[in-house]
Amino acid sequence: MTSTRLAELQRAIRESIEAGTLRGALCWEQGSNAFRSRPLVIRTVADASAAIFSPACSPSLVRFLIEDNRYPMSPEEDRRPLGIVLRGCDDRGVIELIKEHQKRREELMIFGVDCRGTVDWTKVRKLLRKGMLSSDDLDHGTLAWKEDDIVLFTADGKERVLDRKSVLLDKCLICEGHTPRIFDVMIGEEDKNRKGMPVIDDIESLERKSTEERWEFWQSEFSRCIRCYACRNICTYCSCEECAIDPRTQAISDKSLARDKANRPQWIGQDSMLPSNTFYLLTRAYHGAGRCTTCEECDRTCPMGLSLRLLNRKVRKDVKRLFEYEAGRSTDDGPLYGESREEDPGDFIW
Amino acid sequence: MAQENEAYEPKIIAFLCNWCSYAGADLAGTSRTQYPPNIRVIRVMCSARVEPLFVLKALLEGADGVLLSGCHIGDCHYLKGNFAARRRYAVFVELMKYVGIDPERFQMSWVSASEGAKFGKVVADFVERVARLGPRKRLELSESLEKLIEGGGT
Amino acid sequence: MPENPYLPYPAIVREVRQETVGERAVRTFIVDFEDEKRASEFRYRPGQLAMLSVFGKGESMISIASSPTMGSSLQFTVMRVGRVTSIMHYLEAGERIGVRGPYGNGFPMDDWEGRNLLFIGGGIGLPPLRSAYMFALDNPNRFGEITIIYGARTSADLVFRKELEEISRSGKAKVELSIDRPEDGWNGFVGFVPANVKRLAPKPENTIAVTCGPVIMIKFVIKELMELGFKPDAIFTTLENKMKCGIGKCGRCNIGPVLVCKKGPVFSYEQIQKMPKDF
Amino acid sequence: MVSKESTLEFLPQKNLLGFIKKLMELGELYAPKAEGPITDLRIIHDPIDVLVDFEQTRQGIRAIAEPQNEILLTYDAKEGFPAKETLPATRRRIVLWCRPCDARALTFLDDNFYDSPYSDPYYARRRENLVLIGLGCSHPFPYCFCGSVGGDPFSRENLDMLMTQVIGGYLLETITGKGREISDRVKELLRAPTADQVTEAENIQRNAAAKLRRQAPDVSGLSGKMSSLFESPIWRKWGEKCIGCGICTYLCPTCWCFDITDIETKGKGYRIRSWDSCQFPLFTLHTSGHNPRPDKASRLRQRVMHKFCYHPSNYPGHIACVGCGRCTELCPMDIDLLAILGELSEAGGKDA
Repeated sequence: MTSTRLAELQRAIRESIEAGTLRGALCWEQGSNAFRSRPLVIRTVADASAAIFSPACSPSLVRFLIEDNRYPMSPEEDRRPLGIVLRGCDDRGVIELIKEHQKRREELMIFGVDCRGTVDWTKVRKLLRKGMLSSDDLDHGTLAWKEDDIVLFTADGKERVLDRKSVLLDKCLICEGHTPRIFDVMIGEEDKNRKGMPVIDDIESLERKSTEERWEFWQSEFSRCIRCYACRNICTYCSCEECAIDPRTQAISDKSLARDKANRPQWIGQDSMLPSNTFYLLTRAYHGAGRCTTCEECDRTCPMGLSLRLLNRKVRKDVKRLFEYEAGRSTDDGPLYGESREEDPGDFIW
Repeated sequence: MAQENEAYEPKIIAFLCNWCSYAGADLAGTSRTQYPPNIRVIRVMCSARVEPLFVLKALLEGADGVLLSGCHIGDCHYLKGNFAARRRYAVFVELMKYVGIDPERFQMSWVSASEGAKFGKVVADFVERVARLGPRKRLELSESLEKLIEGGGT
Repeated sequence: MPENPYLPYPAIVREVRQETVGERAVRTFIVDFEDEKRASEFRYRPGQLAMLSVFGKGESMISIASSPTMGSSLQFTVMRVGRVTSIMHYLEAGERIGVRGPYGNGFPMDDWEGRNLLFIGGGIGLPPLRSAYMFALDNPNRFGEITIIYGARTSADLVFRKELEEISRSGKAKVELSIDRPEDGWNGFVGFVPANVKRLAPKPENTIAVTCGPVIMIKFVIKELMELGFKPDAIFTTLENKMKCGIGKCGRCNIGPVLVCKKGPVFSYEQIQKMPKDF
Repeated sequence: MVSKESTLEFLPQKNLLGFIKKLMELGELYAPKAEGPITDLRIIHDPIDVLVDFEQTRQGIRAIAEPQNEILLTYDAKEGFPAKETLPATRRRIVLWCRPCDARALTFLDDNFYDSPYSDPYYARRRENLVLIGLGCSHPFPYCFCGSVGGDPFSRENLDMLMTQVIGGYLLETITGKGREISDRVKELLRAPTADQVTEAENIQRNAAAKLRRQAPDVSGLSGKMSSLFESPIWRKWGEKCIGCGICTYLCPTCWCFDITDIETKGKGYRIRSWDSCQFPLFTLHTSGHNPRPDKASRLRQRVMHKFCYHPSNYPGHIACVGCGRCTELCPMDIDLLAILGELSEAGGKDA
């Protein structure tokens, strides 16, 4: 986003805050180095000046709509809408949340922005190790877009265009639309030739493998999981208070009786052994059928490098192929299991 | 391989929907249709009540196979129950194949209250198929726990 | 080979006394260790806790309701509130339960030598106090006047009621019972425990006040006591943080730098004032 | 500095594979190994798997000394007692090329697990049979700040041997008796170091700390002031960015919190100890429903205060952070520990 666009975004947020139409706004602020950013809750005019939007803005803000339901960012009686800056790939997550009544559309004020791809820190760290980036770039550089190029402005004022493939998140390389389809305020022009829903064909190579080979692959992936629940806690659709696959969250509301606590089945323990991990990750994957919009935050955040995106993209591909249904397509869609068609597949049923 | 299978009697968990398949199983019993005794029946009110979570839990606890049987499409006592089950397990079966966790150890079927014979055939065929797979299972918790003890931890 | 502190020892449930009924029923379990050596090694002070273990459900830290002067059996008064306690309520005499401990610092009875003792309990908060006042009653010459102020939601929720009435009749201690809302047939005080303390206005001279019960009750009881002139170092209470291992390892029960299962759960109000508000 | 009483030997590059094979015979060998896209300390079955030039291992030595799944005892699901204790085997576990900060972290785990009156037998058995062969950090990683929390890229604390990579091989310094047991058994692979190699190693060790990109504020002064910052708005500001996952605590080498639960399957019961995190919402939930730490701010405060204020007040001088930087680098929302500490010391500075 060029500096004028950033100023435009900051002004739009500042005006809404000054006019008192928002109880707060979600944006990004610069993070621990030039290539990282962190969410920023803007409540005052001063906060707005810290807001940024650049290729460093990788974390998705949509999760914080669920966090707001659980840990409100403003007092209960403050009914004003909550502002949120949305990139092209974020609108699907918001549509899903609206479909599931986690948030109503009028509770949100959406600032649409034109995003041309955000960085993946794991890839940037590899460049650092190979010496293609220096720690000075990390400390004093700044990132920006120039059309579709990712440009690093170094401390001594030079500009370097970085290769998209070696810095951007995988999802950004197959981006289906720079700007969100739903917004209240659009900063910059709308991306007219949006390709609609994300392309999902990069899992062919795994599908072609034999069942044995696939289990070998997934067994090594699942055995690395340390059950830190980051993939669930960052997920833009996972909003259950009592999570079936997290034994700690069973029967915890102060209304739950001793009987509930004692008799609630414990599906899996808190161990991180392969069977329990497989149970956890498979259940998470199919709970995403018709709900997961492949924002791939789980894949970005997994500290043990599990390729969760391959699981979610498989489920999304099947749901589209089998039922012509896509999560995050529109708020008029009903839930996946609420609808049915004559030609729903049943060949696997005796 | 055959000798080992003789000793190996697979345990199958069968979720039967109360209105059709459970009645079908009853009919199979009363009309003395022969089918192997390996299934342990759990009666549920609708095939949609059975979440894939239950199937995974059965496999985790060491079941050799899981059968889910409900009413034919259109017969569902709750009208749409088996539609939802059909969609849910279409996704789940694909996922099991994709990950390679014993997809053959799960079988779904529609058995109406009058299809005693079909119920017998479904069970017999499923048990025979599972028996051929042998006892080695991928999703069993007790195996990992036991390994943890002998190996003195990781 | 040093003892493994995580190992529960089997104990036989001798007797189960139904204290109260209902959803949040309370039962007292009188247990004896199965092997004698273990029983003799298990020496505890009033106010200490033990970790009760029900295999398959887990463990729960319960204060020992009996005083060491009441024989070798241990008494645990347990309200049915959670996973482990619910299963405990199915236990009958003759069955086994795991016990390990004793844990926690317990009441500093020696420091209270010669002082009047004022026990203020609320609902299920009485059992930890019971181990202390039974100890004091069994050592009459070591302590001064003993007063017990105890209240609960309804008269049916009062635990150890017969025993308290006996103590009151014996004159060994002054007992003041109360219930939150009026009931017919109840001629004692009606109202919350802090209000009862205000009404009775116990004198702070040479008196130690010990209070246990719901967190809100403790807060207001302490306020009343301070207004009556009690010094913070003469007010004691127990902080019921979640305790998992009971031996100061699992990092769960801390309030600031203090581990409740090791340095507590008994604290003077003076100590609590210095602690961060994290309980 | 390279102290004199510990002996110095040189391991030529060509003998490295032989050295690893020997270690595999002397005990269960853990070393940096590629695990999918990440690097982690894992059991080595084939010497080739050991990485020579590797980025920071994703987990510290906690995963070996206090494993995530530890079975405490087993019992019969129907009968209950007698319970059978399952203490870990007492065989020697060698960790090759752990980083000095990860080794230093064991000091704080030892504080906890050996603290009187109870010492933890499971941890003790693993800890006493652990041999740590460290590899000094000639080039610290982007998020390291060990220099400003009492550590050093070449600290020898808790290490049995320390290796420094020099031209042509590694300078190998044996520090403890346990280390001596190993170096004696690999004598034939080692050479006497030349003077140049020793000076080269000394230069590398002296200059390493200067390469640390990040600095923590003066933390020793901070731990005294922090208790007054308990109600500071800093916690809410940063807590709001947190999603309450367990990454920062599960990857932190100085974290040790755990949970004890029972698992029953196929008629047999297992009481296991598994990791837990103060960042999880229900870590301190009482059965009554009351939760002393109901929001993310109080949990973030607990994590930071424990390491920089509570632990040092229980064990003087022990700031329970070794500056490995994992909690900041791996946090999906980039919650920066050093930024928090900076704001705390400024806030503390003003009203202290």
